[in-house]
Amino acid sequence: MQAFEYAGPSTIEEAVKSLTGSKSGVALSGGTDLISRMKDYVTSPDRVVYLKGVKPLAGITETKGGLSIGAGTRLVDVIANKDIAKEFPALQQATLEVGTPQIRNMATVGGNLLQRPRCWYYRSGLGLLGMKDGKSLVRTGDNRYHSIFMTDGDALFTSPSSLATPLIALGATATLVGEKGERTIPVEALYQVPKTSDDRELTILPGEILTKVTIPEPKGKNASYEARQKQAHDWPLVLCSVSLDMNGNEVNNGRVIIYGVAPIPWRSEAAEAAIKGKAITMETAAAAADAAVKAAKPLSANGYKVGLTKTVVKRALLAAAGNRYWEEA
Amino acid sequence: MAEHDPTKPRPGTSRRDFLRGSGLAAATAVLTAPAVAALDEAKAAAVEDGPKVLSGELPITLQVNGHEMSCKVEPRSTLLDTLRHRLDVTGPKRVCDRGSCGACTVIVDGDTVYSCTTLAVSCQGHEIRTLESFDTGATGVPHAFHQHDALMCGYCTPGFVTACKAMLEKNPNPTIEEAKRGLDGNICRCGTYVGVLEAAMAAAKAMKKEA
Amino acid sequence: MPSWPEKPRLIGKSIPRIDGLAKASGKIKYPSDMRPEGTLFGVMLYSPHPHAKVTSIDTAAAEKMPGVKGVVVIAKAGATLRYHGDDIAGVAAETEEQARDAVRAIKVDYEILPHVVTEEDAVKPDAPKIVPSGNARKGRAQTTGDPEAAFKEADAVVEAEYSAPVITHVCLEPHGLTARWDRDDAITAWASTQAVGATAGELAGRFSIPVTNVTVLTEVMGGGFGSKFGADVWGLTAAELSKKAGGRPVKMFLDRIQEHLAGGNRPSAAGKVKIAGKKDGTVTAVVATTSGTGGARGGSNFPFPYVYAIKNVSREHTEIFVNGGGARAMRAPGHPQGCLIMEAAMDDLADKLGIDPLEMRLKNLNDGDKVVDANGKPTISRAGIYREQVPIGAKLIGWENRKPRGQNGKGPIKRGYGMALHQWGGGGTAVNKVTCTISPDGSVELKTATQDIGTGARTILAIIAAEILGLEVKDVISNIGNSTFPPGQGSGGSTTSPSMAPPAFNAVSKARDEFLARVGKAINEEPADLTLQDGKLDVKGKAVMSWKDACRKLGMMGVSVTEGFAEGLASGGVAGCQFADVTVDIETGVVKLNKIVAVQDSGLILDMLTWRSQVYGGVIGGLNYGLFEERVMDPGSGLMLNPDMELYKLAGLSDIPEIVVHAHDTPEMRARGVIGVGEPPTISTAAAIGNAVTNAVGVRVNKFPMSPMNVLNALNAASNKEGKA
Amino acid sequence: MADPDNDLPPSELPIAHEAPCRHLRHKGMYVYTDGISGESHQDYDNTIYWCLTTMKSFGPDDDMVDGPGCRNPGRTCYEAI
Repeated sequence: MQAFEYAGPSTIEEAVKSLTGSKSGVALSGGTDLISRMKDYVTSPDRVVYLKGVKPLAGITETKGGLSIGAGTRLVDVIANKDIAKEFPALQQATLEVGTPQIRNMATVGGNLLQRPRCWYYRSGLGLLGMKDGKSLVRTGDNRYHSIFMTDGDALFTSPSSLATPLIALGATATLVGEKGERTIPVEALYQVPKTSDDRELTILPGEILTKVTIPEPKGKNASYEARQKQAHDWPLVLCSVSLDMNGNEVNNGRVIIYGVAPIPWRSEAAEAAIKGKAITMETAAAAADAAVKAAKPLSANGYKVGLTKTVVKRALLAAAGNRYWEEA
Repeated sequence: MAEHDPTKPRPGTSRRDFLRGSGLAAATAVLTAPAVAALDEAKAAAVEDGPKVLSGELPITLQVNGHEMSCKVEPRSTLLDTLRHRLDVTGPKRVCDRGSCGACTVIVDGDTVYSCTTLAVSCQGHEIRTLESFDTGATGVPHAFHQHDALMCGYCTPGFVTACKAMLEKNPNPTIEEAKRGLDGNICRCGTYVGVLEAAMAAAKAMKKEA
Repeated sequence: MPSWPEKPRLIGKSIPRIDGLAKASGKIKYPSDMRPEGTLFGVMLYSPHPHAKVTSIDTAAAEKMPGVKGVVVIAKAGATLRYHGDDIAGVAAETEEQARDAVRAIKVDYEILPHVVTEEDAVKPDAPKIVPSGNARKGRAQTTGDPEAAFKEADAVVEAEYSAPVITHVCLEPHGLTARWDRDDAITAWASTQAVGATAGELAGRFSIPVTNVTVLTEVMGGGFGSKFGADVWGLTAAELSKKAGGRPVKMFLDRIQEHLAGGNRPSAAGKVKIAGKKDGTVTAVVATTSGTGGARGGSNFPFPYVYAIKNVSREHTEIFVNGGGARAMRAPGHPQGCLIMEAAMDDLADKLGIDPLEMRLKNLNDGDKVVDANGKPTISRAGIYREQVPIGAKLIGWENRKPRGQNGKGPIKRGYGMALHQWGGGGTAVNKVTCTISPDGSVELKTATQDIGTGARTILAIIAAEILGLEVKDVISNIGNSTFPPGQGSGGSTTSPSMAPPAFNAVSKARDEFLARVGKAINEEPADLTLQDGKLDVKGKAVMSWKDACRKLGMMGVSVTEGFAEGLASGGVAGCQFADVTVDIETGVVKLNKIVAVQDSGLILDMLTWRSQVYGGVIGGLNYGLFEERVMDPGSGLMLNPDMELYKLAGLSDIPEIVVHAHDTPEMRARGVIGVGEPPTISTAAAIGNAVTNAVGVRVNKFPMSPMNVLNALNAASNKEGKA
Repeated sequence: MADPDNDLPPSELPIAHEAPCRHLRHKGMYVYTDGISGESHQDYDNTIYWCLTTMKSFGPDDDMVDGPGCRNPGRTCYEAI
């Protein structure tokens, strides 16, 4: 880890000022991602602005039928929140499986949304795209954990936030505060696909901090389902969150967001179209799952993810409909 | 939270001269300006209308196991390294050093954290507890680990004991499933998990008897 | 000839380890916790390239960095670096942060050489050479009988390929030591090592000082698993840096990344196997071409065929060299690999023959295989031990619930059972010594230069002394982990207990005899009438005084006896079997372990509690090998992609199933004396899991670990094949 | 303990009975104490060797350290016991 300056602001204004006053300053909250990246010299800021002393950033409040979750709210507090458990099981289920008890005690909602990709090429110091001599190391290398969608480009890593998946499904917005004031964008707009090695996958601007996410009033049903290799402390291989606006037994509008398959949280419009106007049954869920992976173009070593994604999408849909067939055996 | 990296050029090629952990600057052997500045004596420059910006070797005071402990650290020093290298609190161990294995677990304000991904400077004013402060008597967690042979080489053990203690403080009646999940943030290589789970359940029982 | 007590009071009982509370309270100091007065922090610079020549190295800037007290170059200009993680230089500074900064200020110019990091790439004709003689060292084919003829007469023949990747030791305490020059010809080192003697010898050898002037201290240490023998490059570098810094202690422990890269690994293994059998279950022939890599080092060979008696065999092994960190001995070197390939082939053949793989295993045991008794005579049939163990394991796992492969129901959740057999040698060696001292104040101390790597070596010595002297375990001080003590065994090969228990027994027995002779004289009683029990001295069976009072009769001089090995107290050679019950979700490829059963013999068990812990630990090591572990190398960059404890996957508590350990603790086994148990129980777990997964899903999953990727790939390959057929 | 040389390529057999170089090390020397035989089990050898002068699996001559190679007096770095 390179040496850096340290600032510990107590207000959002101070935090923004501390960040903008530096050349390459970064905000630090739970530290579960950033500190490791700094130790690996993947990120070497000249200043670290510690946000946990900024009290207004933490907390969960009701807003017009929905919920506002401060970016500084710890994951453990998201899990314990009764409103989230009741109204937004998709969010609670995804949060429950993040990291470990220690990580959930430390990590925050904002930090989870803005963590950098876990791609092992990036973490090895080979750059966000893992390029060497103009060629992608990922494409010919070990890409078992990489994308199966958008693979025509060079960004082959997968978007790492478990919380973005349900939040986007639930139609949440993110509020950012910078030198020039505040802006609110859909959570999905926090992410972009980098085209070159100089691009980033996050849209947050220099000097900005994420202050909160707001989830609108729930409609219908929502759920998350994930598959991972280990039960203890592991990253999902694939995670799917669905939010179904129901008209009686039928889906009026549904949102299907998939983690682990693309450099951004992947919205499957094909799966959404497949369930529109239909009841969620084994058959319709399977059809939607088929539709979800129709456009998949896996890499050399992650073809297994196509079938896995199908299963995860199917199970997320069925979980929302109250059918957990895989637990019955 | 808002974690951004606003320098140009962006990370990517510009940073890839640093291969992970190799500690090697392939292209240049020169430290960045702030790194050099940080090696000077402690500095605290005031940002206009903002908080103080700290750099260099800073005197800090930590509340560890009920004692005030003081030493000098750089802002980049982790809580773990500060405890182990400067304060001789060596119960917490450094194993993965990346917040994955749990050997460095300490309790800050009642919650377990990985001290290897926590900066010491941010812990001032908070209550830090390590396993050296735990009751070693018959109703304590260390005793249960000892009796159930929940340790072999013992290097993961401090982390497990600490995670177990904090779990039982919050949930004195864990089910087996809850105890497993509660201790999922720690890794043992010798394979003592069976004893660990037995010890956790036994410690819960012993604590109840005492109460 | 000496023998263990027939009705022991302590031996074989469950006794908590004597240093357990000190470990569980964080109070005991590990070598990596030591920070003697004036300690400097050492950091290693290691190769960022998989293959390169150092063309120049300039440490001038590093030496001028704040706090730096010394720089040592290991890879001078012209040196070849053979793997990501190969040692280049070491730095010592006042703080660790300063040392890390200084390491980055060392300017190295490299001539990058072409690299090869996978077994597949290494054997391509145009592959860059890692070893002057070539990347593939083909062994001589070893053939017995006539396999080809046997294949022709067989009722079933199976041909298949099986493989397991390189895994690393992941000792939780990193490799390293703190070295201090006490004067110009004496060193003290606090080392995390499995062999204090070896470490002292290497330090002495490097600096040409008498080995008796080197004190290596390892009171406790955080795991080794075979990878911590000797001082290592970084240990010698620490000592050299200490010398440069005027003798100030230098603390040098690897970071987790270099630990993965350079601290050792278990070689990969792959085998193309053709196996044949008769309807009655007799395995008639096996032909195998196997290979593996130990990185830029040999050591990938493994025993094959394994366990079974097969008449017609041909086997040929090829060592493959790649630009990867070198292998080191890892818990039962070679056996887990040989076991998982052999046992997979056995199951596949049984499936094809349509018979129970358990019955087939029993049918093909090697009746000529004899293990030694306590007198060193090969009188005990290992096949006989298996025949006793297998039915026990089958009952404990519920083998009767096992259905033939592919008959596990229509839903996506499939249950399966698998089993495997293993064996190990081990045994004691005769060169070690233990000193037993009984002091007039009543204290009892055992002293020897062995070390406790977590197996409970310290505790079993105390149990032996307490047993013989009629004391409690807590009354005995087990003073080990010091290279200047009487020579003790390196902790490896499951040899520590059988090597150290006999000299402890002899030393304590002789000390007791001398003690009773002197006390008898002091109280005018015949020594033959004196016995020790319950902390008291008895005369003709009647307690006359406490242990402490008896010790006072020694006057000013205690009793001190140093003794060595004797036949009759230890032996080697064990069998063992394991069973796995798993559930596999064939839609996700996720494997859930329901239960593992381990049946293990190991002669006379000294402490049932720590013995069981070792078996649990072996099983858990094996389940990591079976389900999670893999060193992932990137062919393009030549780097290890997962040198961490996150993407290098190891089980957590929620991944641990019910584990049933059955000690095969029969009178016949007890009569064999002490045998170590460190390695045997880790050998067959992965093999049993692989067979259980295969039984569940209906097709052979032939690549370890049993990850969702490998399970789904195997299922897809099978359904593609079916589709084509 | 069987002779690990049984597993060597035939071309290397003739030198197999020379005494090993005094810098040759392997774990077995610290565990079994029976000299050079290492972790051999019956007819195979998977011994992990290192050289005391380099502490690595390659000797001062940049060639591999192993049982047969380090019993070859013709090797430039070979030193008799």
